Amino acid sequence: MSNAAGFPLLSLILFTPLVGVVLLLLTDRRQEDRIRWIANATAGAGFLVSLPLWFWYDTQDAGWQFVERLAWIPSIGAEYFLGVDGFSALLILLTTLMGVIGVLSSWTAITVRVKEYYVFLLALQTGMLGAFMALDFLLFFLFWEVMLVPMYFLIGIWGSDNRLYSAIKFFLFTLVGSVVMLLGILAVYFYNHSVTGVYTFDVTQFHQLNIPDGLQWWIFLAFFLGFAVKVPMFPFHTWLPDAHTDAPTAGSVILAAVLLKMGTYGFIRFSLPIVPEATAAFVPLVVGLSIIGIIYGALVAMAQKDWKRLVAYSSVSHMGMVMLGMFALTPVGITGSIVQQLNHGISTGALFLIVGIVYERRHTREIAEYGGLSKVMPVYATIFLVMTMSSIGLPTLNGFIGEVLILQGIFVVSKFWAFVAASGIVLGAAYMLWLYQRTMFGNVTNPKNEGLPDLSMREIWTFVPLLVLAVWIGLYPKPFLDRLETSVDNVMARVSSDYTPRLAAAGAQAGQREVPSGTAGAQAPVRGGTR
Amino acid sequence: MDLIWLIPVLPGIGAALNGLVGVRYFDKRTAAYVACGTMAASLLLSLVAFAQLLGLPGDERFHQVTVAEWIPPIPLETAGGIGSFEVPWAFTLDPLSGMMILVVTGIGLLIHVYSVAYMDHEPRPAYARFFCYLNLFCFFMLLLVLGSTFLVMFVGWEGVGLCSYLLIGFWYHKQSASDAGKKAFIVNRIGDWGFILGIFLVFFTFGTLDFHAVAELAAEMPVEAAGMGVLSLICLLLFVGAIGKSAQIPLYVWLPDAMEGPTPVSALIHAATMVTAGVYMVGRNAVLFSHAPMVMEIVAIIGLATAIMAATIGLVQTDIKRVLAYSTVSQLGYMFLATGVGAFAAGAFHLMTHAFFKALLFLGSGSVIHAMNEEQDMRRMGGLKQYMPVTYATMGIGALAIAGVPLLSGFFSKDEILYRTFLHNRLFWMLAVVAAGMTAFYMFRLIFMTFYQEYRGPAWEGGHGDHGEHHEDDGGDHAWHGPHESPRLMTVPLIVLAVGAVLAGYVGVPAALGGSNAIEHFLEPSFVAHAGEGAHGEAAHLSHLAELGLMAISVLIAGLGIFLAYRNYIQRPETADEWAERYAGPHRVLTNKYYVDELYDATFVRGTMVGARGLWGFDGGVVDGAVNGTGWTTVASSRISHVLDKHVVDGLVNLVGWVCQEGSYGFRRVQTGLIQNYAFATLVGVFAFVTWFLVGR
Amino acid sequence: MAALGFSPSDFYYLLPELILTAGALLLLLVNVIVPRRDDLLFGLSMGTLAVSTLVLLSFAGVDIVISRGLLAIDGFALFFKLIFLVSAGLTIMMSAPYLRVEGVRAGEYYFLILCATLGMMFMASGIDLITLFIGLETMAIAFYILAGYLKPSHRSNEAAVKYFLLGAFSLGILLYGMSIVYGMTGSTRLDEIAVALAAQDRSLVLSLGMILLAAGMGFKIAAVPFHMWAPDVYEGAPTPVTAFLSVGSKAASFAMLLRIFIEGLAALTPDWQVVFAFLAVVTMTVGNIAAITQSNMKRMLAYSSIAHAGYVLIGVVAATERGVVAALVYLWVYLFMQLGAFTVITMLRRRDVVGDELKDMSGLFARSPIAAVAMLLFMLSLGGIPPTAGFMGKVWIFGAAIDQGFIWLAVVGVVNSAISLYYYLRVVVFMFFREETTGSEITIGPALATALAVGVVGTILFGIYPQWLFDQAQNAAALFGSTASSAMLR
Amino acid sequence: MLEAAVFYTLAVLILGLGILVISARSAVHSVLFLVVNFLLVAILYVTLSAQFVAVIQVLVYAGGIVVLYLFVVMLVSLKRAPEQHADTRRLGVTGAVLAGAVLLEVIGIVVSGAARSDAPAGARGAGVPEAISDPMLNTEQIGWVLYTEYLIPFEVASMLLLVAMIGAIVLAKKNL
Amino acid sequence: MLEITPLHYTALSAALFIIGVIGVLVRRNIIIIFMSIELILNAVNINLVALSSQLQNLVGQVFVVFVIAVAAAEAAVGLGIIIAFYRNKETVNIDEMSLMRW
Repeated sequence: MSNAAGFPLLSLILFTPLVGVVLLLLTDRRQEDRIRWIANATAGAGFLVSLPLWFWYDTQDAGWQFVERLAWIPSIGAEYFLGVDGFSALLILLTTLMGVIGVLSSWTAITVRVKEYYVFLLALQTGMLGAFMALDFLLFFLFWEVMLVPMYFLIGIWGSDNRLYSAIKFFLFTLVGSVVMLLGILAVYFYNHSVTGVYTFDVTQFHQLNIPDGLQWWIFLAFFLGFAVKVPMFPFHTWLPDAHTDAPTAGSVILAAVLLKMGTYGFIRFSLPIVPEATAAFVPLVVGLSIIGIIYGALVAMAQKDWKRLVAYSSVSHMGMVMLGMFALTPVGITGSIVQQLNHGISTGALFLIVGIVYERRHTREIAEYGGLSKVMPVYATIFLVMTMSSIGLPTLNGFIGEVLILQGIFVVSKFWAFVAASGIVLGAAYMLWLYQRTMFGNVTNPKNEGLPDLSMREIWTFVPLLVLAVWIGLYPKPFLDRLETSVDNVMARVSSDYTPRLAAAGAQAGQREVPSGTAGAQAPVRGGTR
Repeated sequence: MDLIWLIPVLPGIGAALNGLVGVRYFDKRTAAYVACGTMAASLLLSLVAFAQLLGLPGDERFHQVTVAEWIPPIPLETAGGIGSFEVPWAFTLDPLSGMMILVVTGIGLLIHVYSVAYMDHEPRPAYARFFCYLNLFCFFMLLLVLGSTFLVMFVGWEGVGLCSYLLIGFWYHKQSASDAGKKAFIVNRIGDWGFILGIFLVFFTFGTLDFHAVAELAAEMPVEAAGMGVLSLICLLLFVGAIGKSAQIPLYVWLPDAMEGPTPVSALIHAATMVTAGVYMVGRNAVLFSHAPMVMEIVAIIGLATAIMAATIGLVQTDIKRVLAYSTVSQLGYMFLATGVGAFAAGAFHLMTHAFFKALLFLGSGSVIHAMNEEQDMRRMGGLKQYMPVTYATMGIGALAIAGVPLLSGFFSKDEILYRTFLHNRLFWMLAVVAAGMTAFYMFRLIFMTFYQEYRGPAWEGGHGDHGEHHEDDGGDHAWHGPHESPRLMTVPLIVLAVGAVLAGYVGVPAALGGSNAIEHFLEPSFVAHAGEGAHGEAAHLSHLAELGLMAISVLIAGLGIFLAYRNYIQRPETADEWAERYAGPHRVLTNKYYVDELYDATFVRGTMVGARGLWGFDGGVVDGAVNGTGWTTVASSRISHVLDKHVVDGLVNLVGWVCQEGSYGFRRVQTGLIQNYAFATLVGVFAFVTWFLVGR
Repeated sequence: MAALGFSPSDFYYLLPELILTAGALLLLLVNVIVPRRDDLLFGLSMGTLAVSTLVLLSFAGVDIVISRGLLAIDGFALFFKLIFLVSAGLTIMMSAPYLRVEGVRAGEYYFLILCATLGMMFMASGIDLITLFIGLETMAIAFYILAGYLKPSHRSNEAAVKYFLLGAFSLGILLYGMSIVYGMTGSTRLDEIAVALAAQDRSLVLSLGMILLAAGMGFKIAAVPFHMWAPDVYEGAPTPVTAFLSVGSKAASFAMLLRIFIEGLAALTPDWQVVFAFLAVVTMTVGNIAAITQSNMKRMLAYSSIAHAGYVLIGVVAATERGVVAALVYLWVYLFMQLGAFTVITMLRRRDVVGDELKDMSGLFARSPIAAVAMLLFMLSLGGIPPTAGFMGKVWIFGAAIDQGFIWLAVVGVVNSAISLYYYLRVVVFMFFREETTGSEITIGPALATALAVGVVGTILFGIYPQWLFDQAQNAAALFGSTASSAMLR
Repeated sequence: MLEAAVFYTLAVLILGLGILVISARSAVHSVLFLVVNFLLVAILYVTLSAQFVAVIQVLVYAGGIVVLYLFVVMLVSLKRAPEQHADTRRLGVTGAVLAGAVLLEVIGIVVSGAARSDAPAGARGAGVPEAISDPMLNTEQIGWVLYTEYLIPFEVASMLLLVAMIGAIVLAKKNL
Repeated sequence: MLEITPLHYTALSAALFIIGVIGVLVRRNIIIIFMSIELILNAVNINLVALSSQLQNLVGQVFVVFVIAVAAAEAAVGLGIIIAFYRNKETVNIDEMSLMRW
């Protein structure tokens, strides 16, 4: 554990948005432009200060980095304990980037209660960042719950038609999951005390526990409920379409890009390493639900008439894919799962921005209201196309890397699962292309669409980072994958006792890595190999 | 040769330029120059690389270049222990890919040039967009061809699918065009599903994705003659991918529809290059396939069946491009037949010759369509010979080539296939010969209906014919002055291709005709694991005389086909209709393409949509409803809860929700405001506890 | 002097109570001598509370038994007395403007508040059934009067009648239970009771006594099914009184309950654990579910307060030091959030608006952003959302339950806290999402502002940095728990 | 024997009067029955050698509280019969039945408890003076206990009474 | 039967207690309900005195003194409340006291 920065970098990242909140609170609510500038500047600053996480991150250090540790509530052993590994560093970067994009995309979309809007948006940012940084379980939970409130307001105040319903549904759904998760946290906490005699919420300590099987099951289920609702996994997903549909654009973007990652982050950070045996035991359940989610989400998406709802259901499908890779419990699968989380953030985030742009112009999300937009908004159509392709996993774009790794990861575990899951890709192409066709192609049949202006420069800039990332990850994902190496290895070392982390392996047999492991396959002729 | 990675990248740069800048700022000339320039540079590089390859000794013609890491190594369990999942951006130049890059860049360049004129009437942004897509396609196609691992090939594989989608739907305002694009993409995806699973299985089995390494490893495994082993499974899955991409039964349905795209696109993508990717891929994995004889058999059968089925459909089509499309499907079937019987080189040879004459035919048809003001129905053409002699001549050459008329390229490659098929299975051979006859028939039917007979097309200003028709097509925004020969930029590529269609066959003159079958020997190293190792299945041989006999038979059959076409469409044009009446049933089946589209629509498409709608209803009604019911949310929206009441029966959660809501009102109802009832409640509590302790303890 | 039953040091340790008494009496005098000087009375009562608090704080760390074993001056008592004094102070702060609007006299009102506080303090200190009972009645009688203080108001009258009748009825039950315990042990002192009980077998008679005691205390803490007075009384009583009732009275009753059951009836722990576990479950569930359809703020908060009693009961059920700490922590944070919420409701009471209906909260954010944001905080805290104090309270409560293996109880608890969010958020919906407004402008006077500030600071401070609170609660429970656990070990 | 006779007589009278109190039509009658009841209870105390409590019972209850009741009954000059309006949701009869059930349970418990160990095994509180049957001594003893041991509660009780006094004034006075 | 044990007193007390409870539950005149509560308190007192006598322990009687004091206080306050209520509503019928409910 170390802090390469030498100063509390994570705290700086964490509290930059709060500084913006304070500044906004001090600003007169009528000076809307000034408010917008402040919010944008804060979000931009937030992104800039998070950049060192990319450049200063040491891929050769398997421990936690940029660690900060202060006493918080000594009497129950809770600490202000922040630190990142490659996984959380990437998610933090994604969060700060999405923060910028979300704030920027709201410039003209939000015209009422501007001040409060940005206050909530920035507060949400802090909550999300904190959850990704916290290495103290209680602190994590605190941030986890803190996120709910701003999001609730974002949906509830600035949302569309059915916003109150969606907002409360979002809130309660997540809450039910997370309070049960809290019980799981407490159970780990007390178990740790009974073993070590120390009261602590230190996650790194929990990562070393060997909890007895029966208790593991319960803890896993408690965690599962909390995280699965957030992901959302198949039977717990119904809040998502509503929340997405009714949230304002930036809300949807952040919800899809970052908030959903909380669930998967939780699984990888907590469920897998803390209760590895239970995780292994529940693989069939989780994988089953994931596969159902993939197919089900895709099929339901296909039936949608509402553009945003369609994208929302595609989220269900994609997140099923993420879960599938994770519960392959193979390094490739988990790596793919993490990459796919980033990808989902990028592509689905962009898709929501895309919907938001026409929604802002036309105030309807009915797919049938559109058609032939390629003609009036060519730039828009192009970006949409790229993001559609990214979403359906076209090679050279980001989605492909994730899907391939996930499917390869699950394939070595079970051919059947991979067969079924891969068919989700076909369906994914079907609903996305159909959507694209219905909205972009054909002639402009609706006279209201004739005068739609193409993207403004500001709007283009909200997409540029996402496009760059999509291509970057698609063509050269190595920097990302390198950063994930130790994270994945640490998790793998927990879930599989005979796993040798790459860093250690490289150290042991320096330079002998070129030996193609394939030769092993040749020596032992393979028979089907289904496990 | 180390610069081969530039071969795909150059068109990629062209695409990027045209796409990012061109659509907004380039005028037509610049866009065209950028596109053609990059293609030309790419062709040049290919030629140099190919020359260098030729300069190497026969068994060293293998060169691999790794540009960068793509997916860095990640440990992963494989059948043989912990492997390392690792994919570099690596490119391989060997005889097979060398031949392919020449075909792709060569024909690609010609088609680019042709398009400069053909697409001239498009508005400026669309023009740049078109060239962007076309360049992008070449980029992906070259990636596919050069990629030295399965995944890199898959990148190109999917990429060409995307470009195909974009180009088919280029005129996106046409519903049919965008439908066709979507159909192509999705059907291809089904194939890709198999392909990617095959790739996973390859990795799982061999621990690597490198073609060369896989081939070497596979070569050491026993041939799975007896049953379906893992190699067979791999091959089967890979072949599913090939079926999708190369439009074989049952996934061929997208290709005829793909003719909605601009004609140069049909020529480049749906005739010369992309659709042959499946054949190429099977050839790439020749070692794998040759270890899975059962799958080979399947490949052969599917290829043959496709060849016949498509040929039969081609007999009655009236859309000029659709005839060519079915012809393409049929020819692709031939190629698979070749690979299926183990004649990988023959398949690749036919692939190359086919690229020439089919591109030629498509471009020629494009020229005709251009001349006819976007008319594609052959029944509205006729007698065009006099208006456009160059097109007529070049297309004629193409038709002769495809029909297998001796001394043209098609003859050599097709006969090689037929010969090898004969060696493998005589029944296959007979059927293949019949298909060849049908090919000859419908190709000449096309030529005759288009260029001979009377002019049946629409009238033009000041011209003859008075049955003017209203045209929906807005392509003719300028006045049409009747059929005319196409501009130089279009005819030159036609001529070049015609020359190619004549000469391309001479690289593979069979021994029976005194040749050395150079192409086969050149390609052979690509189909075996270790250079220098003899090819498989060379045991059976026929004498040169027998081989010549077979050639004669196939030439005769082709001649018969041409003759029938001549009789039906030149001598007695009415025969065609008579036949159609006499065999009304089969004719209807054929014109409706065996109703396969309808079948798919009714089963898969509709089934999926019904399923999807059903699930949505389920989602909204039950899963969602179940949750809504949980009281808290219900109250928020009483209307929804009202609807919900109907769903109460559905599930326990729902019931809980209802109980919860009613519970709230229930508890309130207990709160009567009457003090004595409150005291009563207290008493109830006491009574309950006392009884509990009395009874239970 | 010991023979007399008291010593001067006894009076020293009773100084906070004495000051309170003296202040109350002085208040009566001043009320008569200088009439209509509400500000003076306000200052006097606040001063009394402040001095009493200061003196009380000087007893930190003291752990002795005085008055021949009737009163314990220990950390536990100190902790609760602080709760009472702070809540009394906040109540008086919100009362001042409220009384002005209602147009009723303040003198006797403040006197009664101080006397109720006095009673509570004896409930926290008493370790003898008679003392506890007298303290309880002092508090209760003061509250009976306070509930009916708005004499022209039908609702206030009715609240008083209901509270009084049911209170007296439950007092009978409680006393009957006490008499049985006395009969079985021959003593009213909790330590002696514990010793006597430890020496004898469990019998049904004892169980009966225990049940009656539980029922009597259940009434005071408003546990289902002894809760039914609460919604009506909370709704009818003057808002500040309701606030005080829901915080002070509840905390005092819990103090007494903890004393009696954990200290006195330690030998019966398994028996009353099941009783309280059952009570906790039904209390939480009924409280929360009934609250979701309420349209009156005070009534809703009454049900919510019932539910909160259920949460605290989980801590009681755990019956360990951790459980007691949890209960203490919870009651302490509950003080801030509940009083804060009532401060906002008090704020809404204006000449032309009663202000306690849910719809009166409409558009509060537009009218008074500070009040609305504060209310948001209180609602979230009541619902247990971090980073508010309510979350920390819940962590302790559920932690205590899990620690003792009452996982099912914890599950019921968390599910309930999720349900509760539904109606808390309903308030938020009205405040933030609705536009229409009712009544005249809202003005926040200094007293209300202070009360609000204390509530907000408490809610946030103990949510973000609760270390101080946890230390105090642990001290309190440790001193207390030492006697309890020794008795529990038997 | 005599003790038993006295007890049973008193018990029957006390219970009977109790029933009359709760069943009398008129409030005034109820109050009168209550007085008699209180007096009988005082006699019961005497038989239990609790003379001081008996005296208090007479003074405070019969002398003070009941008079107060009577006073209020008179004050509340009823314009209509008080029990005319009856709410149908009231569970009066059910309540009575339930109360009877509780009574049976309680008596059952007490009897069974007595059967097992014929008297509650009470331990006398340490330092608590024994009750002495001499009436004068009883008073003195109680006084001693009240003013030494229970001094603080006694003081608190005085505050309680003050509160009640103030409260009664606040509530009953017309315009305060 | 003939030997009078504390059990007898306890039974008497219980019976009186329940009579009071029934009174509380069935009567509609608030004043009579109050009187029923007095019966309950008396029942408690009987119990305490009997136990005190049986235990030879004066605390029970001291307890009774306090209970009587509290009863007096309650009576004063309770009747005050009734008067205040009566002023407003002109009734002492408990069933007309359900303004606040649900």
